[in-house]
Formats: sequence, C-alpha cells, structure tokens
Amino acid sequence: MTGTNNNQNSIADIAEMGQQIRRDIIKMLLISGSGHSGGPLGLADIFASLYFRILKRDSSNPNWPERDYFFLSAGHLAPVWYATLARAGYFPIEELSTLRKINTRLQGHPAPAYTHGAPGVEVASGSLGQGMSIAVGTCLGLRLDKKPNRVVVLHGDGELDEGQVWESMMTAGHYGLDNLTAIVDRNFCQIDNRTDKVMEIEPLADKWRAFRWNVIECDGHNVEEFIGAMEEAQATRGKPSVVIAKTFMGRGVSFMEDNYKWHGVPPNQEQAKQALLEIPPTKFGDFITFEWEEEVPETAKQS
Amino acid sequence: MTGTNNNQNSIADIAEMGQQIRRDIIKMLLISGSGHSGGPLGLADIFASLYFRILKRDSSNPNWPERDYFFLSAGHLAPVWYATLARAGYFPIEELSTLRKINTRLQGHPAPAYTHGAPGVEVASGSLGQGMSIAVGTCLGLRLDKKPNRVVVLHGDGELDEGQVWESMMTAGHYGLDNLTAIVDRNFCQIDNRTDKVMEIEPLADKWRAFRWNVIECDGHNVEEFIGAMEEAQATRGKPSVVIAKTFMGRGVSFMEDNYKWHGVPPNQEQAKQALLEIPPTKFGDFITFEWEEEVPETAKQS
Amino acid sequence: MKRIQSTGEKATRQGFSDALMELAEENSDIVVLGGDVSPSVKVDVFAKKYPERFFSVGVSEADMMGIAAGLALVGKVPIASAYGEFAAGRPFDQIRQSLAYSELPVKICASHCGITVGPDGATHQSLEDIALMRVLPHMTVVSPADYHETKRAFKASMGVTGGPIYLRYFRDATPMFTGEDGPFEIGRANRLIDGSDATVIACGLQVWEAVKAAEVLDKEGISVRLLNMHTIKPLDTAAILDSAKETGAIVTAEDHQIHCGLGSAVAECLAQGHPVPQEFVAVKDTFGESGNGADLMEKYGVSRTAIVDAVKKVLKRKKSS
Amino acid sequence: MKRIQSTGEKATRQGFSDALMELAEENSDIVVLGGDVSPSVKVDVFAKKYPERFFSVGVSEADMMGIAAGLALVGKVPIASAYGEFAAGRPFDQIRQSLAYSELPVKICASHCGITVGPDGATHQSLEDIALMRVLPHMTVVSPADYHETKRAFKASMGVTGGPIYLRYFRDATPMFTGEDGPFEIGRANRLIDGSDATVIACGLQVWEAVKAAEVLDKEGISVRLLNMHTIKPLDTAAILDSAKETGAIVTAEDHQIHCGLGSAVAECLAQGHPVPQEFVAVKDTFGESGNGADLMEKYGVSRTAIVDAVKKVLKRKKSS
Ligand SMILES: Cc1ncc(C[n+]2csc(CCOP(=O)(O)OP(=O)(O)O)c2C)c(N)n1
Ligand SMILES: Cc1ncc(C[n+]2csc(CCOP(=O)(O)OP(=O)(O)O)c2C)c(N)n1
Ligand SMILES: [Mg+2]
Ligand SMILES: [Mg+2]
Repeated sequence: MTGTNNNQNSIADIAEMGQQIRRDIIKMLLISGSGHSGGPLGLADIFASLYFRILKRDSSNPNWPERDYFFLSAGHLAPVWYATLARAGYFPIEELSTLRKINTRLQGHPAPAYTHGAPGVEVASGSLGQGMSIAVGTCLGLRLDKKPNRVVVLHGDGELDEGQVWESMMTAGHYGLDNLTAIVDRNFCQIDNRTDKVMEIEPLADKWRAFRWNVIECDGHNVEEFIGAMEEAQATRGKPSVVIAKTFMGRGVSFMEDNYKWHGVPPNQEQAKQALLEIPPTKFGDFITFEWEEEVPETAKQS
Repeated sequence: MTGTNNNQNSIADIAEMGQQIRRDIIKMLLISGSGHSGGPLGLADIFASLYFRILKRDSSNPNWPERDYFFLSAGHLAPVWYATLARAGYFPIEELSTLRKINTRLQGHPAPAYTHGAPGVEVASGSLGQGMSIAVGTCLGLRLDKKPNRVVVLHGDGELDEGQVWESMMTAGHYGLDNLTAIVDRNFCQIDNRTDKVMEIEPLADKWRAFRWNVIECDGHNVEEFIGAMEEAQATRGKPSVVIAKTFMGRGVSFMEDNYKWHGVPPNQEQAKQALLEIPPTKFGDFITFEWEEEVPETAKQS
Repeated sequence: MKRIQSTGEKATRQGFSDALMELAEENSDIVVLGGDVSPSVKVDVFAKKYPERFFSVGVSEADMMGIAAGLALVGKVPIASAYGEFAAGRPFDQIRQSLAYSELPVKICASHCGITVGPDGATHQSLEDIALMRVLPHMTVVSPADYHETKRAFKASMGVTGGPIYLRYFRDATPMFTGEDGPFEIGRANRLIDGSDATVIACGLQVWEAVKAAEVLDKEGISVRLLNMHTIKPLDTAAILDSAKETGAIVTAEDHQIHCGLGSAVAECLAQGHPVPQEFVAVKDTFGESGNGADLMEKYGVSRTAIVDAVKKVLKRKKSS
Repeated sequence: MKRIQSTGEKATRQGFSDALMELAEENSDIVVLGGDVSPSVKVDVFAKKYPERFFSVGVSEADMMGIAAGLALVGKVPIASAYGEFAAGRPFDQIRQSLAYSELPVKICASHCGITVGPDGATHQSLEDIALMRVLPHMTVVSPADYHETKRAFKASMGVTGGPIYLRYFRDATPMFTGEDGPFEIGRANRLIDGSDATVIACGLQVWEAVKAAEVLDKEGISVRLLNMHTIKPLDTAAILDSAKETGAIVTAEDHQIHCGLGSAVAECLAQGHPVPQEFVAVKDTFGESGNGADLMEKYGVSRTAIVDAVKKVLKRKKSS
C-alpha cells in the first residue's frame, strides 16, 4: 500500500491501515514516554485516508514536483503523521521508535525534512495557528505558476482559537483559493477541557461560511464518508473548502475515548497493554513487538 | 456642553458639535503637518454622539470610578478623539495645536494619561487590533466586581483584518459580555485601497453573528440613528453588541469624501482653506483662527 | 569553599503555583488568565479553587495579554500564564504596546522555558525570551533558580507596579538549594559562593549547574565566585562591576541563546564599566531539538561541564591579558 | 582626515523600492506581500507593474509571514514588506517557527524603523527590532546606511538562501554618501574613515551622524576610525576585534534601544575577544514620543552630538584604564 497509486486502495484496507496506525501510535508513545495520545488516535482514519487515497504523492521522492502539499498545522498531532508517513514508505517503520529522542528525525513537533526533520514534512509546526497561512502562500504560488497541485492543511479545533487562523481563512476566502482544503479535527477537546468550556467556537460552520468558505461536515471515523467529503471539497470551484470532521479523541481505546485528559500524555505500560488489546492487530503488522505482548495471530505478523 | 449631564444635549447640538469637531480636525492637521484626515473626519458625528450623549463621564475627573470606558482600538484615528476630548472639557482646546509635536500630550497615536498622554485616554493604541482584548479584560473585571459601567471599543474596518480582533470577539462572545459594545467604522476604505480590494471582510454582519454577537447596522452620520443603535446595543442582554456604522472617509470635504487616499495625509493650506469653506463654522467656535481665514460670521466667534 | 546543598527536587513551576495559591487567599484582586495549558503551567488548582477569578481565554496569547491589560486597568492583579515561547514571542507586540508602553502591572508567568523542556523540541524551547523581554522599557525580567526562589520571585512581583514583569521558569523538577527563607530582592544579585579567580554569573537552572561546577573547580584549586543573577532587568550592575574588579574574569551561564540574554546584559555592563574577559555559557545561536533535558544541556553546552570549561578558558585569557 | 561627502538626499525606503523594481524585471520569481501600507513602504509601484505577483494580505502581519513561507516553499522569492514594529514584533513567533526554524529564504523588508519615524510616536518607533531579529538562529540582519547601500543590501539579500533576512531601513530622506558603487558584502563591515584614537561602529542612519561627529572630533584633534557595520548578523567580529586592538576604545551608535542591539552585539564580541572600554549611543531603555526626527534624535541621544560626547567619554576611560 505504499507508493503513489492511491486510488487503488480499498476502503477496507484504508480502514485497516487506520487501525494499524493506532497501534503504532500506542507503541511509539510507550517507547518515547512523552507525547500526545488523544488527538493522534482520533485522526488515524483521516490520515490513512489522506495518505492512502487522497494525496497525490511519491514516498520515494517526497519532493516530487507534482505532489499535493500537506501541512499539519497542529504540530502536537505529529505521532499520527509519523506513523502514517512510515506506513506510506517515507522512512523505515522501525524509525518510529526514535520519536522524541535525541538526534531523531521524529521531533516532538514536526521539523521539515530539509533541516533535521522527517521525510514528508514540508515546514515546522508546533506553535499553533500557523499552518493555514503557509498553505495559503503555497496555494498562491501554485496558482501563479498555473500548477494543479492541491494543498491540504489540518487544524485542531482548539487551535482555531488562534487569531492567525482567522487571518488566513479570510485571505483564502478573499482569493477564492479552490486549490485549498482545510480539515478541522472536531473532537470537542483541547488541553484544559472540552472546547465549549475553554472557548466556545460554535457555530463553527457559520463562521467558516462567513469567511467565504465552502463547508462540508462529516464523520472523521468513517473512511468512506471522509474520502467523499474530501473529494467534494476538491471538486468545489471558486472558494476554498473546509471539511469539519467529527472525531473522538483517543478513538479505539475505551479509557481514552472522548476524554480531554488524554490530550497530551502517553500511556504507561499497563495502559498500552490494555489499549493494544482493544485495537486488534492488522495484516500490516507492528513495527515492534514488546516482550510482554501476548502471542499475536499469525496473519498479523507480516506486513 | 461639557460635564456629565449628557442626556440633556439635543440631537441638533450634537450634530453641530460633530461639525465643529470636523473643523477642529482640519485645523489640527494643518498645524501638525502630519496625521490622518480621512478616518477622523468620518467619525466626527459618532464621537460627538459618544461624548455628548452615550458615555457616562466626568471630564473634570477622567478617572471617575463610575465612568464608562472608551477604547479607541484604531489609534491612528486619534485626531477626532482629541478634538472631542477637548470639546468635552478634558483639556484646553488650545492644546489641540500641539498634536504630534515634541513634548505634547497629544501623541500621534494615543498614549494613556497616566504616562505622557492625553487626559481621557486609558491605554495606548496605534498598533492595530489590540483594543478589543483590553475592552474584554475591562468587562471581565467590571463583571467580577458587579459594576454597572459600560465599555465601548471602536475599530476601523480595515483593522478587522487583524486576527487578534477575532480572538477577542470570540472571547467576548464566549463570556456573553453584554457590558461591551463594539463600534465598527465601516467606511470601506483602508490605506492601500477600498476594503474589498485589500481584504474582503464581507459578509461582515454574518461574521460577527457567527462569533455570538448581536449586530446592529446604522448610518454613522445620522446622529439620531447612531444614538438609537447604541442604546439598543446597550440594552441587549446576554451577548455583546456591535454597531456597524456606515460612514464616509473624509466626510464633509468634497475632495476627500469616500477617497481612501486621504487615509493618512493632512491637508495643505490650500486644501484646509477649501475644507473649512465646506464645513461652516458653528456656534462652538474654533480653537484657533488663522490669519488667512476669511472673516467668519459673528455667531461662530464665541464658544 | 562553602558547600551548597540541595534539599530535594521540585519544579520551579510548582513554586509559582504554590506562591500563587498562598497569595490568592489574601488578595482577592488576583485573577488568572489561562491559555489552555492550565495543568502544565499549574494554574489548574487556582481555577478549581477560584473559578470566578479564573478566565479561560483559549489558545490565544495575543488576546490574553490585552485582556490582562484591561483587568489591570480596573485594579485587578492579572497573572498571564503560558509557556515561555507563547508568553513572550507570540504576543510580543501586544506586550509592548498594551503592557510595557501602557505601564500596566501585569505578571507574565512563563513556564516551560529553556532547552530543558526537552522532548517537545525546538518549537517549544523558549531560548529567546530573555532577549525579547529585556529589550522592552518598563519591563522587569526575573529568572529564579529553584522552587523556593520562584516562590519568592512571584511574591516579590506583587511589588512591581510601574509596568509588567516577566517571570521565567521551567518544567522539570530541579534541586532546591536557595533555602526556604533565602534572601530575595528584585534587582539585587545574591552572592552564593565567594571566590577570587573568576566570577560565574548565572540565572535560572544554570545557577545549580554553576554550584556543581564550582565544586569541581574547587577541587582543582580554582576559586570562583558565584552570583545568582535572578533579576536580568533591572540589572545589578554594581554586583557585576565589583566582581569584575575583584576577580578580573567573568563567566555567564544561562539556558538561553548566546545573543541578547544574561551574558549579553553582563557584557553591556562590563563594556561600559570595567571591561574584563568574559565567556558565555549559552546555546550557541542554534535551535534546539527533542531529547531529555539533561542530554540536551550537554549537547547544547549549557551544563556544569560547559561552565567548568568556560571558567578555565576565561582564566587563561585573564592571565594572557 | 578623509572627508565623506553627501551627494544629496533620498530615503532608504526608496532605495529598497528602486532595487526591488530593478530585480523584479529579471527575476519573475520575486513576489511581494503587502500589508496595507504599500505606499508608505513603497511597494505600490511593484503592485502596479506586476499585479499578479503582488499579494495584498490586509492588515495581518502574522498571516503575511506564513504566506511568505508558503511562497518560498514553492520556489518564489517572497518580499514581506511592512513597518519595522509590525514586521518584527507583531509576527515574532511566526518568523521564528515558519521562517527561521524552517530555514526559509524570505526577505523581511522593514521600513519606518527607529525613532526618526517621528510624529507617529512610540507605537510606531521600532526600537527593539534588531534585538528580536538577531536573537533568532538562521536569521541575517542588515541595516544599511543610505539610499545606495539599501539598494545594494536588497540585491545582496537575494544571495541569502539558508534562512530569512531582515532588512532594516527608514522613512525620511537622508544624505547619500556611500556612493553608487560602494563596496557591499553581507557580514563584512566597511571602514569609512581611518583613525587611531577610538573606533565608532555604527549602523543605519547613525553612520552619517558618525561621519559628522568624526569631522567635529577631527577639528579637536581626535582621530576616530569609523566602521559602517551594516550587517549586525552575522557580525564582522574580525573588524571589531582589530579595531579594539588598534584603537583601544569603541563607541557604538544605533537608532535602537541600548539593550540587545548593535552595541550589545559588539559588547558580546569584545567580551569574548578583546575587552576594551565601550560607550553606547542608543535610546536609553525608554519609549519614544511624537516629534520630528531631528528633534527626537537629539532628545533621545542618538545624534552626532551624542557620538561626539561618547567618543570623548570613552577616550577618558581608555586613558584611565
Ligand atoms: C501558540 C501555541 N499556544 C499554545 C500551545 C500549547 N498547546 C498545544 S496543543 C494545545 C491544544 C490544542 O487543542 P486542539 O487543537 O483541539 O488539539 P487536541 O487537543 O484536540 O489534540 C495547546 C494549547 C501551542 N502548541 N502553541
Ligand atoms: C499592527 C498594525 N499594522 C499596520 C498598521 C498601519 N496602519 C495604520 S492605519 C491602517 C489601515 C487601517 O484601516 P481602517 O481600520 O479601515 O482605518 P481607516 O483607513 O478607515 O482610517 C494601517 C494598515 C498599524 N498601525 N498597526
Ligand atoms: Mg481538539
Ligand atoms: Mg476604514
């Protein structure tokens, strides 16, 4: 499932990949001992859909001039991105165990590949709210060169508190950038609490519309629905589109699900064990098997 | 018309005061040789209405604890504020001729009275987009103390490009600050061009509504209508209100009116002469009479 | 040489939090602004105990600084809490105009400063904040050395009324060595160790590193004076110049970029008062990276070994000059 | 003493604009971002001639820096134009992460810097921008002295590809004296006047003030060397240390806060290399105010008279040390 012929991947395979990415996230975070569990787990289906269906890419040549550009504005979500990039062939999956360790390419928050960061990362993020501006600049440059590449930027919902996001939303609307698609990870959670407690952003769709965007809402855990939403977004002419994807923080792990307290902490060994029981192994296989893991079914051992 | 008993001032008097403030602006700017003509002229009716009807104040005691708070977020509009403050008795009208000169209290952009600025100014502005945050903080503090003072903040329409404004709008909406009224000087002009050319902010009312504000639109040159809008705003409970006041940049001076090129330049002597012909003298009298001024009608000589 | 002992480890951010809770009890004007990092910066306890005095402003640091200004205007004592990078860098222009130029007494309480924030990586390692804050007129900049000193610094910040103050502290638990009742006056350095060959001037976590470095040097027969320069602005120039005159060589140590920080402030002072050789222990004009705090301190040259080396180097220069 | 002549007056911002128009002709990758101050910062001519390569982003400097980053990613040469305060201070965190840490070659072209912006007052007088920019890794900081040098600096900025560059210049028309074909290399100071008693190291508009100060001093029998330190980062430490060794006393002059600016950079260099007495001509840790440029330069101590005084003071210190 690596390579570029994305449209061949079945919905079932993509969904299974999402599940594998969840397992990868748990393992990465257990090894690193620090990092964000909740958001990344909630985005596994979306990232699988993006990298195994939506984005035009060539993992053997991350700078392929015809690639689509993907920006992760909310940099703390890096674990799901790294797992996906590894699964998509940008770097060896074993490297996932270097997350957040000294000299790694898998920085706690993404650094671009051409500096000390991971292949597939175009620009740094981690300080929230900056990604859409970069996406807008990319879109303007591509449009000036009459290039068909598409640009996708992903935001957390809490991240939308940052004023810079509204500046760039306004700019994107002003220029009618239809080569731009934004995704909002609408998990209703941020660090301190649920979003309506920390800072109410509803009515969210109205806001985007008033900023001259086309709004599509969907279930971020339904791969087919999300892919449909992205296709609709990319087919829309004359204005940028946003896909507001409803997700659950900590998706797939009962004791993390929909619980903002899992925003920024890794599981301990006990919790990881439990989590991996709740997310069954997939045909893609794990990047590492811990001693304490129970025997996994034969089919899941090879990728 | 100075003092605190604002509700006694007639609409006609307030309108005439607006006209006087326009004359003051022209004269101040001619003397200073630098500063902004367009925005201030467009706001004369609004400032006259604010200081001679809406705001609870005591010009002899600018820090009167029961005062309403007024913040000019778009600090470059200072000339209209200074002229109004002088007319309302905060400082001698002769001081208007010190605008932008070294050692003045009438800084090019407002500085607070307790530093080196003008009486009546609460906090610095000039770097755009910061005023509403300050207004929100003031509202939260007043609410915590269960105080009835009202808070008014004025923004330029171009200023709304700044993301910080959207941050604080969101915060005001989140907290349902009904002690807050924002005014937008909707003159469709900013420095480079008309607002739709520089950065389209429409549909503006939709934006504010989507940020949980009560929206009132009005003619910013119709004193009665504006006062009505402000009263409606201040009577609204449970959410902050914005008065989007349609104005014309350079109002009252034919060659400046609705022309963005007058955003930031002062009139030269020829232009000032012409402008003062177009804005007839009022019963309040000018703060200075230039040698070259033609004989003015007797009624206008005394304030 | 006087031995300085650690009485255990606690985080400086905890010192801030504990002092906040102490003062909040007596002073009902204290209000706290939370930027959606409340558990990390440890204002969650305040939010729980005083919900009506805690204002969540979401992830919007620019707005936070303006809101703090407004609260100060109506007589509140606003605590703006955030990570260093987002407390100083993100809202710089807001701090400049709405707080410093407007002379409003807001307490900017910045946790997670410096390279020891570790695994989060460069975007979260605030290595430029001393520069940003000390260049502002009307700003006070304090970087305490341990848990107890952070408590004292926060309490002392209440006395700063002519403008904002920036308090810089850290995430990790670190040795406590300044004592529960140690001396603390804003703008006045504390001489922790007496010595004659050179003076180490340090702030923040580097003070403890300097204590350890002094022990190593002492064994090698090198006698260093140690100044805990907890206040970077206003700078205790008298203490610096006295040390320059009396020891003839200076090493500065800070968990910050080499430019514009404590070392730079000391260099400005020496150049104008009493020029002597100075060596800088600081991050050498590079961004950080992920890793654990201790490893990063070594790799980026802000540790006791770096201080030992710098002292030796400056002594060589002192002799040859 | 070599006399340096002015050949008339033109604004440095005009130098930027003219160089931009020259290069834009040949290099169609050059794109300009306008933050609603186009006539003031003189990119309106570009916008008129190349409307499709001009992007109005409104009054939103944070967005501007990110957009510039995106344009750089796809191979454009983005010129981010704004006033100094809003080019450096407002979007600091964006410049840090999206440009400096991301190593993207964006040209931040900052007009209206320093106190000479005059009547607009303190909020618009960018006196902290050198500090903010030079503390950032991967950043180049250049502050040219006149119209011609601003042209050269802008052209040279095209060769900076490893990260962003911050070009600092001014609003008012000022004497042209570096010549149409003067030497210019980023990171290499130009020695304008030879002298032996002390060295004045100046940048921006203070270079001309230093020229005039040197004439006054020359008449009094004091021989000063003058370095035009147009590049503040990377700093020409060799030129500074040579001058320190050869003249034994340094005066720095800049239209910037006394902390963290050129003077501070020089002090850092001297402290590590060759400590000698240094005096600072700079704004003394205070905000500015409205007034005309010349009056403000006098009042705030950044003028030829201040330089003359500083040289005399540093010479006294040199003798007594
Ligand atoms: C400018 C900035 N301010 C604060 C932070 C700290 N921070 C990291 S993630 C986060 C919460 C973001 O919420 P959301 O986007 O909803 O992400 P989720 O919790 O759903 O993963 C915050 C405040 C930051 N990284 N950058
Ligand atoms: C942060 C910031 N960026 C840029 C400027 C320069 N500036 C001053 S006024 C202005 C235009 C504002 O437009 P608007 O608010 O509509 O005011 P009007 O032109 O109608 O008076 C700009 C860009 C500034 N003062 N502050
Ligand atoms: Mg969220
Ligand atoms: Mg306008």
